[in-house]
Amino acid sequence: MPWTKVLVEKQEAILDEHHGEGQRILGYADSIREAFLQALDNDPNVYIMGQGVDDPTGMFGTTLGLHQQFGRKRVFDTPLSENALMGMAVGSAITGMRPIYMHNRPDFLLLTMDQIVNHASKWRYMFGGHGQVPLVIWAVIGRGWGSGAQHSQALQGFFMHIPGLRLVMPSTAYDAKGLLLESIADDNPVIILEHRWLLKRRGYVPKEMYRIPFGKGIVRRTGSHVTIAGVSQMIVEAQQAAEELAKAGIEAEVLDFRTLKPLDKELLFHSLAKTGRLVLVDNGWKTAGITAEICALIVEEGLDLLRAPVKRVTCPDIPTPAGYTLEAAFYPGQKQIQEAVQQLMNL
Amino acid sequence: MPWTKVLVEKQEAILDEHHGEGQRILGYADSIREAFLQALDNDPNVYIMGQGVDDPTGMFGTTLGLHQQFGRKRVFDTPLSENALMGMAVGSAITGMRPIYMHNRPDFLLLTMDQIVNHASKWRYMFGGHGQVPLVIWAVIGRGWGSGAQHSQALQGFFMHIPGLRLVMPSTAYDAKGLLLESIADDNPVIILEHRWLLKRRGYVPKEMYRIPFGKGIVRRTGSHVTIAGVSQMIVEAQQAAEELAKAGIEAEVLDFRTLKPLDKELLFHSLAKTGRLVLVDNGWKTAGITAEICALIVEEGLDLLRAPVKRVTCPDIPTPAGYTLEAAFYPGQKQIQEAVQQLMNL
Amino acid sequence: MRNWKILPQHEGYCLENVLQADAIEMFRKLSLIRAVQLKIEELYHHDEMKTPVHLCIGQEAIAVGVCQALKKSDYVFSNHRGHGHYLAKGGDLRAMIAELYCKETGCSHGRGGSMHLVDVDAGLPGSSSIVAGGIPLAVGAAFSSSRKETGLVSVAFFGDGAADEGVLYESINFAVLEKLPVLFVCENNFYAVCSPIFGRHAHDGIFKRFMGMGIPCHKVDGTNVLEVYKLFRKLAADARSGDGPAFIECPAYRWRGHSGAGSDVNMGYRSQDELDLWAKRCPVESYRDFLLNKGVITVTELKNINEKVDSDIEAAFIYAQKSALPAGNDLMKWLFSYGKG
Amino acid sequence: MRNWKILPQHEGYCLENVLQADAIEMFRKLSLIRAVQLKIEELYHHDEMKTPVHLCIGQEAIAVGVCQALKKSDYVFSNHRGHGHYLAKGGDLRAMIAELYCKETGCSHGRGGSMHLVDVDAGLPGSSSIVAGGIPLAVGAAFSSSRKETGLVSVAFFGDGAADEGVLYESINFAVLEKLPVLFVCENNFYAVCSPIFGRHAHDGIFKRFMGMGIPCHKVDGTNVLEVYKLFRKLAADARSGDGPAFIECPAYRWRGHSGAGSDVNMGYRSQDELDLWAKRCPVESYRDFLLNKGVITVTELKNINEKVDSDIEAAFIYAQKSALPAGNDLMKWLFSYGKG
Ligand SMILES: Cc1ncc(C[n+]2csc(CCOP(=O)(O)OP(=O)(O)O)c2C)c(N)n1
Ligand SMILES: Cc1ncc(C[n+]2csc(CCOP(=O)(O)OP(=O)(O)O)c2C)c(N)n1
Ligand SMILES: [Mg+2]
Ligand SMILES: [Mg+2]
Repeated sequence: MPWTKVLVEKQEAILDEHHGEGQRILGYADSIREAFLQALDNDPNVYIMGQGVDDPTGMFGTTLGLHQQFGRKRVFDTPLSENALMGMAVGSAITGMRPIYMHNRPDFLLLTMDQIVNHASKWRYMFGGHGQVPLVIWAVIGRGWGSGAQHSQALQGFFMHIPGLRLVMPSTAYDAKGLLLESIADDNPVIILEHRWLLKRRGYVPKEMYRIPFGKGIVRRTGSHVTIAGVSQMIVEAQQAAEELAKAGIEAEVLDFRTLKPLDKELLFHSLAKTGRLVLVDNGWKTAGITAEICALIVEEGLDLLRAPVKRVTCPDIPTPAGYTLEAAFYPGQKQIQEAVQQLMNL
Repeated sequence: MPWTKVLVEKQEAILDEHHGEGQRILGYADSIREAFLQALDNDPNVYIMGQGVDDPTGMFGTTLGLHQQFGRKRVFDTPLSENALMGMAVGSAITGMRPIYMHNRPDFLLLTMDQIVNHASKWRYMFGGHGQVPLVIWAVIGRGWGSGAQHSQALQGFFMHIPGLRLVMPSTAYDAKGLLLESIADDNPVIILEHRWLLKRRGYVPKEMYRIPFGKGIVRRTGSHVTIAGVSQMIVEAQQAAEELAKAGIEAEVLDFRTLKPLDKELLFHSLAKTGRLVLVDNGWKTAGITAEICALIVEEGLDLLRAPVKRVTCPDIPTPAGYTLEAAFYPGQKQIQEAVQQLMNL
Repeated sequence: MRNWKILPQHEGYCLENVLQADAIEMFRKLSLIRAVQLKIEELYHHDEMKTPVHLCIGQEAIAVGVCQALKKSDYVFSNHRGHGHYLAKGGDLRAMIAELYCKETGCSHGRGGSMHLVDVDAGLPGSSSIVAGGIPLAVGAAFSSSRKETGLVSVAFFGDGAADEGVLYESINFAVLEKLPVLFVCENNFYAVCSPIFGRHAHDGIFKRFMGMGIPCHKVDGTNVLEVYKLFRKLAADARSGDGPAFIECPAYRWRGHSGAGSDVNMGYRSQDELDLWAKRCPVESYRDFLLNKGVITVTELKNINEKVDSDIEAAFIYAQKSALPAGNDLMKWLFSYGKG
Repeated sequence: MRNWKILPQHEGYCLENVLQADAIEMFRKLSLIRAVQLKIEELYHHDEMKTPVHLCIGQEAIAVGVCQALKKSDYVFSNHRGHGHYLAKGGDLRAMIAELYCKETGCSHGRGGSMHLVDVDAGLPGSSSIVAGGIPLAVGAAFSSSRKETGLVSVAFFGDGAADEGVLYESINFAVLEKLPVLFVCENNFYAVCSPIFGRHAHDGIFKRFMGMGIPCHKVDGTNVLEVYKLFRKLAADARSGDGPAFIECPAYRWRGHSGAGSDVNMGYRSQDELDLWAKRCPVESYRDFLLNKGVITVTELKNINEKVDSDIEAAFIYAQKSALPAGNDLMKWLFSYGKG
């Protein structure tokens, strides 16, 4: 098997802890697939496209068999023409369709920035409300797949800067479905960045369609000494770090923003009011990324809440190296989060 | 004349205040042109390309006549193929040339993100130091040219996020030349964002070639009550605000970072140690932009220096509107800076 | 001009198979577009239209001929030089002028300015000022048409400059692959700002470039409204019936500067001779003379049309000038759409 | 395969005007590339090469034929499927294998992995794993050659998938315009990952697409190393002498899965029959048999070549396996270059 798959397959399938007795447990990839299936079923204007959505691996399993069930008019493979196809998706959205354009790496979205930034994100505003762009852009980031700098970019910091976009990064199977259905229902361009390692997660996922509203974060773990906040796979790392820290008597509160645009500022301030200490976690680059913005919100509006400097646990400002010893140094995780918390507690 | 030129022509030609007796005064656009001319003269590998560099307006005057003087092999117009030409520039840089690729709006750089981000910024790293990309990307932002959302984007926040790039935003004629020569001499990809309104500025510019090192900001005005920090045309606004504030007894220190990547953190902390108050200014979008990063640096490393919340005076998170009444509300300037400072002083 | 033959042979006008009503309507639109632009030009130096304008004087026959072949609900995606497309497709005149004055009553409520004309009801979903940016959008509208089986045709208008952009190549490939009802209309005016096409392409014939991609490629004199109309009537019908896309190069000349009012021949990048050559081939006047000569229209009818055009324009400018400006504190309006699908 | 004739007629090998030394050297390289890849495949499941690999088994003759026509200092820009290009151009074998093991001794010091092979001294300035990303870079190298008058030729290797990307169209246009010495080599293996070309292009013949752009377009059997070599010898000479670029489609087949080791026929997106058809046309074995039959090479010489190849490979793997890993705290090295020009 190509190395890109090896580490992922070795990941344990984490079971989402928040499920109750008798509730349905579903895999993360399956929960996405179920959302797609229901959305396709529910609205004839929804369609899915992307390089490989109809192939035997079905976009990490999230689109498996959908092209057979709904036909290639609604679920189809594309040429490698990312920019034109992004524009085509936007044009179809403007004229009443609800496209979902999938990419197996966010890096390829860099070919489509003209259509995302110059067109999709601005369209409605530019025409004074005439028109809307109900478009979902979906891409997968990973870690440890040894593919190097051009196949590993976590570009949330980039997209967070652009007005007119929604930016969604789920961390549980439950959220993956609920946020995806919200994204498909939303009349604006939404970027969903999934994490390859989460796709193996499992958890409680209701069968029916449900939506999680944008801008509503969630407390994954309560604690009073320090807040750890972020999105996506870093939440898993944060939760694991919190469990370890608890053994040392440090109770960390773990916040999952779920969406970065809009961002649940209130949740953060509420937690900070209690803990006064903050570790921000992100698997994107540090400088001018998502953690930077959260810091800025605090110095603007929540400075009094801080009892100590903020720590940022992110990827360093460097392209992703291919080699695994370097990857190990590049990607932040549980260990780095624990260290950051401990440093904070010693201040 | 097209509206894009009207407001600019109405700007007063600000004379840079830091010039001494008998020193040579040069216009900002001329100082860029002089740097180009000297660089072309100095190194046969330097070349300039871009849509319109050889046209009668000569890229706002910065390239006037250069194609005649150096021939079209070295200064040439291009097809509208931004992505391929960015790649072509990168490829030529890898193989020993020193390209300067000019754009009259940064918006068009969005077509080239694949080559800038996936290639130029990563090339050297990706090959473990084999190869380098001495490339200068030059583009002009403006304000008040009524061109709307796709011709007005100040994308420094975007570029600041990308490891492997230099990001330069001068504010004086002196700096424009010195930083441009440094950029051309640097062996890495450099993005220079000029501001249309500064191109009319005048100031002391030495005739000989000189370089201003990256990462060295400068104090444009000393003051002890509050620090106003930023780059480019916002420095002019900040200086004007500072003069007005002085009349009310508020002495603002104005910091010009000159380059955002690298960023002169020391200068900022040094000033903050004195003033304890900070207003960050930027003509880009607020969220996850350059001001966000500066805030983050402070909560990480300079929290104790802050005596009050930080204020960010930036463009709001919205595409640029075309209408002038809306533009007036969109672009921050002297007035908003003054207000922000006054609010801070009242805290 | 070097060795490029940029001025096509004029085939002469021929009304065969053209309804009189259509012939006259096309004249009305040519007159309207020309007159609107002359009026803009007349007033532009007042600096009250605080947005760049890109006049299409000399190119009107392309927009008019193409749009006459379309239904109202067919889609047209325009570009920075969009006045002609907008008016030819039936866009609201007052809303357009108000947009040039950046007023709240403008078609984009003063948010878009001259390069972002829109009139959804007239089949104008919007215009992009990124060169070639609108091309894939038009493909997307054709995709909607194809999937929803509405039978609508989608048109992308773009310049020779857009033919330099790779997104055109990608868009054509996808349109051919999916047999989408989209017409790629390249208005070749031989310049992108001041850059002549012979400095951007190694050889003549934009339409020849895509012949190897499985798309029918045509070239039609963009100063001859009837030839344009007849070709597009056929192509639109073909596209509507499932034959897929077509590419059409329409040479014509931009009489004015790239942006703003007035001639720019003094800039030196093109010659007065070249301009004069084309000016003799005025798409509006030559067609008017033809209609009069053929007796398709009488002098009185002509006068009536022009008077109506003039008074409509007058009214539109007054409307625009009198309209309110957008309020600064409405700045943040319309970023997102809040209806949930 | 639908109706597409993807398997070209084999013209038969012909040595006319080919030096014996070249003929043998090409065989050596074919053997080397094939054997290296088989070795990678053999060891890949150990999960010690922790980077994806994209094998070019079945396509070796393209890289070998092209590179045999080049000088050492000519430029080759490769892509994700780059083993063949790298070795054919004379890239260092040990550094390549070490890179697959992500070692500090790797050609990219373990930073790049399998998709970013580099050997500047061998005329390999680097490879992009963005589909079509390396194409404009190759144009840029040709630009350097042209401006510096070094007479060097630049080659872009890319797949049929890259022919979907607009940057190819833009790159060709600029290369033609500036008459740059660049050869666009499209290795058409009919698939991009699992997507067949007939699902991405409406019709056959990638090389036909660019005929309208003023670039000479060719198609040559990518399994026939001598035909490839002879064509490129001519094209490289033409480019060197200022005739400008050329586009060449080289059909060949990828025998293995898109990525990783082994066949992927079990995935179902292509058939065993199709694979078998091509496997009969092995670019290495058929050429070996030809050389033996013609007496160009003796059995002993052949054995010597293969033994040398095998021992070089053995040594390279041992070298790679024994080499040190990059140290985690060297992570930030090599972001910037600090020599000032
Ligand atoms: C991608 C992009 N590059 C550059 C520009 C700047 N620009 C605006 S209009 C124009 C010329 C376009 O020429 P053409 O497509 O021939 O249209 P014309 O103006 O001749 O009608 C240019 C270069 C732009 N808007 N978009
Ligand atoms: C711009 C871009 N889109 C998608 C990908 C993902 N991807 C990697 S290789 C590949 C297939 C490329 O096919 P082709 O160019 O025919 O080369 P082959 O693998 O067949 O040699 C794809 C889609 C990519 N690397 N870059
Ligand atoms: Mg033009
Ligand atoms: Mg292929």
